[in-house]
Amino acid sequence: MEVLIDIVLLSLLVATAVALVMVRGLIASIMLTSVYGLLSASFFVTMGAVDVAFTEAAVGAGVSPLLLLFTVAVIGRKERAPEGGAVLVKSLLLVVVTGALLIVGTLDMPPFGSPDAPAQTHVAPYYLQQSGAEIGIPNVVTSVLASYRAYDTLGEVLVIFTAGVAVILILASSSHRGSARLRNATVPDGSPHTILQVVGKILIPFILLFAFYVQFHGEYGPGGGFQAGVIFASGVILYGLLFGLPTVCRVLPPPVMEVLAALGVLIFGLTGVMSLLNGAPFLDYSVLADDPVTAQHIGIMVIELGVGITVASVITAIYYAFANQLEPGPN
Amino acid sequence: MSLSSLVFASLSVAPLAIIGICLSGSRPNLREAVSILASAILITLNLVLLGQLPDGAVTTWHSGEMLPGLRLELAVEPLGILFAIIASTLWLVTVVYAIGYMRSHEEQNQTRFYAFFALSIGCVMGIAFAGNLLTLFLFYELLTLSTWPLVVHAGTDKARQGGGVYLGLLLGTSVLFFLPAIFLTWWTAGTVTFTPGGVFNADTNPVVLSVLLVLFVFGVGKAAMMPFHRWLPAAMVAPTPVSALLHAVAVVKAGVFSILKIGVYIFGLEQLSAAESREWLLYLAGFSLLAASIVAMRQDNLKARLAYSTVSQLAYVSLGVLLAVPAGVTGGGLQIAMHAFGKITLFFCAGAILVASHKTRVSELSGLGRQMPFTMGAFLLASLSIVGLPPTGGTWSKFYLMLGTLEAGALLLAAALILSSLLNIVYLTLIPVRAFWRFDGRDVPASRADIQEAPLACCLAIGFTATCCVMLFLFPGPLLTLISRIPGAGG
Amino acid sequence: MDVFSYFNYWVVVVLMMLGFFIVIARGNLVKKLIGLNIFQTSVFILYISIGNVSGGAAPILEEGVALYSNPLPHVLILTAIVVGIATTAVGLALVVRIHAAYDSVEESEILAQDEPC
Amino acid sequence: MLSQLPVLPVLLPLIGAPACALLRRPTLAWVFACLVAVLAFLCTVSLFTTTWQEGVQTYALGGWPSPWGIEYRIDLLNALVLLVVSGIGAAILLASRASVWQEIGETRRGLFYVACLLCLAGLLGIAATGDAFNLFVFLEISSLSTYALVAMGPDRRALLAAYNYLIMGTIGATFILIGIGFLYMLTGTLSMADLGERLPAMGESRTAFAAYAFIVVGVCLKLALFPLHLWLPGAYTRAPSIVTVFLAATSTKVALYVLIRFTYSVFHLEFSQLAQALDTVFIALGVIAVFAGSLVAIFEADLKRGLAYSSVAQIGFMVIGLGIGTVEGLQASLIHLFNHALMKGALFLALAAFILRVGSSNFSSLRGIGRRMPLATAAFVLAGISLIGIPGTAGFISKWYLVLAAAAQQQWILLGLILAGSLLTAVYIWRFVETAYAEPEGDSVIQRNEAPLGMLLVIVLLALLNLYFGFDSRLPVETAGGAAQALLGGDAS
Repeated sequence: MEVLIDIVLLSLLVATAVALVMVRGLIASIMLTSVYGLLSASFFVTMGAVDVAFTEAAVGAGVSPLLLLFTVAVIGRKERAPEGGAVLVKSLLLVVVTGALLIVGTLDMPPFGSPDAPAQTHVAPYYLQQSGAEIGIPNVVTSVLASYRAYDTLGEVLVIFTAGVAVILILASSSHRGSARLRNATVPDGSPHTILQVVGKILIPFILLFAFYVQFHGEYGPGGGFQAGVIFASGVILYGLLFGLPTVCRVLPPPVMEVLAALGVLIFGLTGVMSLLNGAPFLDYSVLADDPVTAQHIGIMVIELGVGITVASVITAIYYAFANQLEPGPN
Repeated sequence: MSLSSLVFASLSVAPLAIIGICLSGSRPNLREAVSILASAILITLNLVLLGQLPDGAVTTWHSGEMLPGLRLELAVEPLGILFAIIASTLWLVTVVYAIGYMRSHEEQNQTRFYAFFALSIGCVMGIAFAGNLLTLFLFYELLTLSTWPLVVHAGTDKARQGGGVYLGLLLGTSVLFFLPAIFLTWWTAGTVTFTPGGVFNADTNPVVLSVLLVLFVFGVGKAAMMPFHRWLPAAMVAPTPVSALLHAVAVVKAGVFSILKIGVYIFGLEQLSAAESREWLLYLAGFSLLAASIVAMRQDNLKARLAYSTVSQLAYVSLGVLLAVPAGVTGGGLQIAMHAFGKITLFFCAGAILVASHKTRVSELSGLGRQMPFTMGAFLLASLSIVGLPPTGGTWSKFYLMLGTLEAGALLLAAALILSSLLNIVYLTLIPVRAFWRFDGRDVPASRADIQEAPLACCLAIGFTATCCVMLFLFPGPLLTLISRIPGAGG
Repeated sequence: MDVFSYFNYWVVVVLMMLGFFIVIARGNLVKKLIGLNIFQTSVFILYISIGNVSGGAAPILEEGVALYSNPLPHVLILTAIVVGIATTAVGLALVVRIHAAYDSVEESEILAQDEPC
Repeated sequence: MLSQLPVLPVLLPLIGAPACALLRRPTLAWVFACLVAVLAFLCTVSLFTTTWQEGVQTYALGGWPSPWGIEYRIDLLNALVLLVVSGIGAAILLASRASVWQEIGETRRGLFYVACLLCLAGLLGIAATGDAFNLFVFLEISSLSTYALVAMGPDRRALLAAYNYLIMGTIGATFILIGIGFLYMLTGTLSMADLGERLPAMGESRTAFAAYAFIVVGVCLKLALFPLHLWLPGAYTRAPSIVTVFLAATSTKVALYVLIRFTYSVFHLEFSQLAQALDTVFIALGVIAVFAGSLVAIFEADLKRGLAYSSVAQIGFMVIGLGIGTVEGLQASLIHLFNHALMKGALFLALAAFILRVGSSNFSSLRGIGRRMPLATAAFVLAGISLIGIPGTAGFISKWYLVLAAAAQQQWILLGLILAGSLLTAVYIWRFVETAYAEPEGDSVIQRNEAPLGMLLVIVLLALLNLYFGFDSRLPVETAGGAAQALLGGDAS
């Protein structure tokens, strides 16, 4: 049964990818991307990777198509016919060679799904067996993410922070006129989407509430700071789409988002520095409380909070930056 | 003063002079006085060094190791002192000459000119006192770089083009041949320090020695061995005092000096004669000196003719070293000195003619002897020295070189030397002869009344060097004594 | 199961190469980013496949469950997804600015406007 | 605090970047960024001396030992690269003010410095970490910030250059990710030290080969090794001047480090049968890079672009050293890594000063720059001479060891090619000298207008360091020797 689902999902994935290669026009491409994200999220579920599936659904089928749509709204949806001739031949050749190398590489691999593969026997068992005692939370993914490999996660938060800085740097017009306009703008009267606005007003509180649930339930089930941040941000974005950019900017002004983004990283980083100041290695939570397991709990809670804050505010800030392009300023 | 502080003092004269020159840039008289004072001090220092000259090569200073077995080294030995004294003396003379030349020619950027001039001399001192190949190489390259602004002094496109060839060939040969040669020497012998009798073991592979010799001879591009001689004529775009510096004092002498030093202190005469490539390099040198003479005959531009004459005369030195016999080395050493005084006189004359009459072509010089008898007289003396006829110093160098070829049993080369001297007479000595005694019977041009002798400073310089040519014939004793102390040259 | 043991990886390779192909063969700057997205997502699928254990449960500790899938690739891919979206965001921001500067997002049209940069 | 030393150089800019984002005033951001970078440099110096005296320093992040947690494992190689990156990074930030104030709009300056710190943190993180996946994460931090920094260039072509770099860079990073995935599949571990132990035990495996191939291609994209260099000239030319200095002096160095680390510490290629073939490939690509890069540089009309191609060529030299495959070769490669950072740092920084004063890096507008900015020009020439490899400069030491390594393997043709490549360097450096000291066009009188003091000091300092390390080369030579010995000799000393 599992094999069957597997085959079906993989076939669908291939079909989507092939369609992406064939299709012309950006809107269609974006929709297919979104489908691809959803399908891969489903595939991750069948593979037992629920946390990843959650994230992929939020990002691959949510944020990423959204950003693409914003871009297309600015630049238009047309796509020229693909290049033929030499470019095509060269690309095909490169792809075939790379693919062949990959196939050759797979030949000496341990079989798919084998429990005896080195990946399953070397480091991972330690996490599965010890994390219960050492960290004391059921979700092993969260244990690894937030404690064993917390430094990677700090890097991840920094990547997101960097993306925020980069997008603002790239999109900010040379003066701050854009965001000043945002702050001073008034709510537009009489929006045409009354039904959507009403439904939205009902939905948004639940979305935000769900975000908090995901944030703090991450230790027990799938979820965590990153997913929570994405969900929170999508609530904000929904609000912005329905009621206009100026409204949402008055609630959550862009400069505040920038400060929050930095603060989230700092919360994470300074937690690590706390350990450092107490003579323990960076990000060693054991100094946070007397009982090591409690200390792990506190540490994970705090850094997940940092992750959530940064992710939510960076995604919101990126949304602002893109949406700002949609309504060209006086210059 | 101790030996090492003397060497340091000698090396630091030029940099100090540059500072002085730059500071006094706005006051020409003071600036030139600084130059003259500096050169006078340098001569004195070098003469004191000569007085204290120890036997063999004595290392006076060395740095920490830059690379295993490689460091900067300074040393005092007879050949270096000889070179240093010649260079510093001619610096003084050239500065005096340049005062007259540059002022009456109204050249631009004179401060830059004098500063780089001093810098070049500083590099020459470095070459003269280099204690190993690496130090030699460093100053050698610095010399190339510091003379480049002098070559392109005029700033015209033609000057830049000439400067490009100049730099390209000199840097190219040194990076492609000289540097690998140093590397190979270090690789084979484990040291690059100048050692009397050479650095190689008796059982060194002769093939390696052959390769090394070829690399060195071509790598020292400043020695202008054909086919890497083109930079010399190209550098003729420079003002005349610079040409004098390039062709008599600094650059070309640095080249043949390096060859001589490498032959004596890196190979040693024994190993040198073991290298098989020596044979055909000898003939290349022979060819070089003949071919350059023939090319020189065809040049109408006076400076170009002198340039090719230099190519030819430099080959004499290379030939002397490559003979690998004591008389050859003695002849080579003498040739460095004699040619320096002879050729600088010729260039001074060429400059004087340019300043006084604005003539640059040989064919225009007929009859000029009546307007500029002093200059032309000096020209005659100097050309005799180049040819190697009494009563000039050139006689001695040619004599020893001839002796060397006979000692080595290379009769063909002896014939080449004689032939070349004959050619010299045709293309050099005939110039002043025609200037004094015209053969074509036409009348002297009408503008002759405008032409007078060159400025006093120029004439002073010309007079001094021409006199030296004669004095060196009459009193070669001290020079010979000094040269005989070079290992391998001793009788 | 034997045939299937590599089939999964091969399909992933095909997916990756389809994405890679879009990146290098297409001239539309947005399409390239979409291709990059597909390429990266396919690599995620590879990682998750590595972590798969036949019959393993999601790695959330429960009483009575002995076989879990490998949590480590999941952690890595969580990070990699973030990296992917970050890259996409920066890339799209650049595309928006390029469009403002050149009034086109087609590589060939843009290159025709400038001497090569 | 001494036990925390390995993590501090990375941590300072890492935490410093978000803190810097909180500072609203650009001047303050600049001062803060400089402070952080200098502190990081001081920590690196201390870390370097500790490593030098006491050997490998390990540091378990989060208190979890490798392979379960992420570990920093600083040996001489790491320490050397960290020293170069943080030193040059600090110097450049200190010198950056005038140039940044001219080229970057007022509202962007603050975030510009945040991005600089992020880039620095990313590069240092790559150079310090002992975990393959952690390396990927930090690679992305540095890459993303670099894309943004390149896009800040004054010309619209900067945007395109940044986009191209983003596409190529991301393909490279994804290739590395694939490689790491394969490695994990084979061994079940991500720690590089652990990988190094478990991989050889696997024997020759096609998966390992594919993993290596993908990592090498990915890293070479970042390294801009010919023929994967296409993004580099555009990015270097169009980026703001300061960013170019930063990239040229640090980014490719780190990429080279990654290549060396994976080749020798993870895959232990020296024991593999493939080694011979790969060495040949590296040497061939390196030689082509040297000649192709130099030839293009010779004919470029724009000095900045010329120097960018020169970087392609110099990377070629480093890869040749790697390809020779002996301790000497590797040592030469590392020495050149060190020296080249100094040379290109000085060259591009001096160029930034020219652009600041003249407004263009075109040869035609640089005529007479030697009289306008005598000190900066002199420093440029000095660094250029070092780039050629004239004795007495740091460049000579690099070339010397490279030639030595080639000679020890009896590769005489290669030796000749290396020398010929150096000669090509001389040609394009000389072109600049000629232009710089030529008379300016027309009769325009040249005003003396030297670079701002802070910038000038750093330029002159870097140029003088080129001279210093030409005479006292113990630091790079002995460190590189020790690192190469440890990598190839097998025993971690």
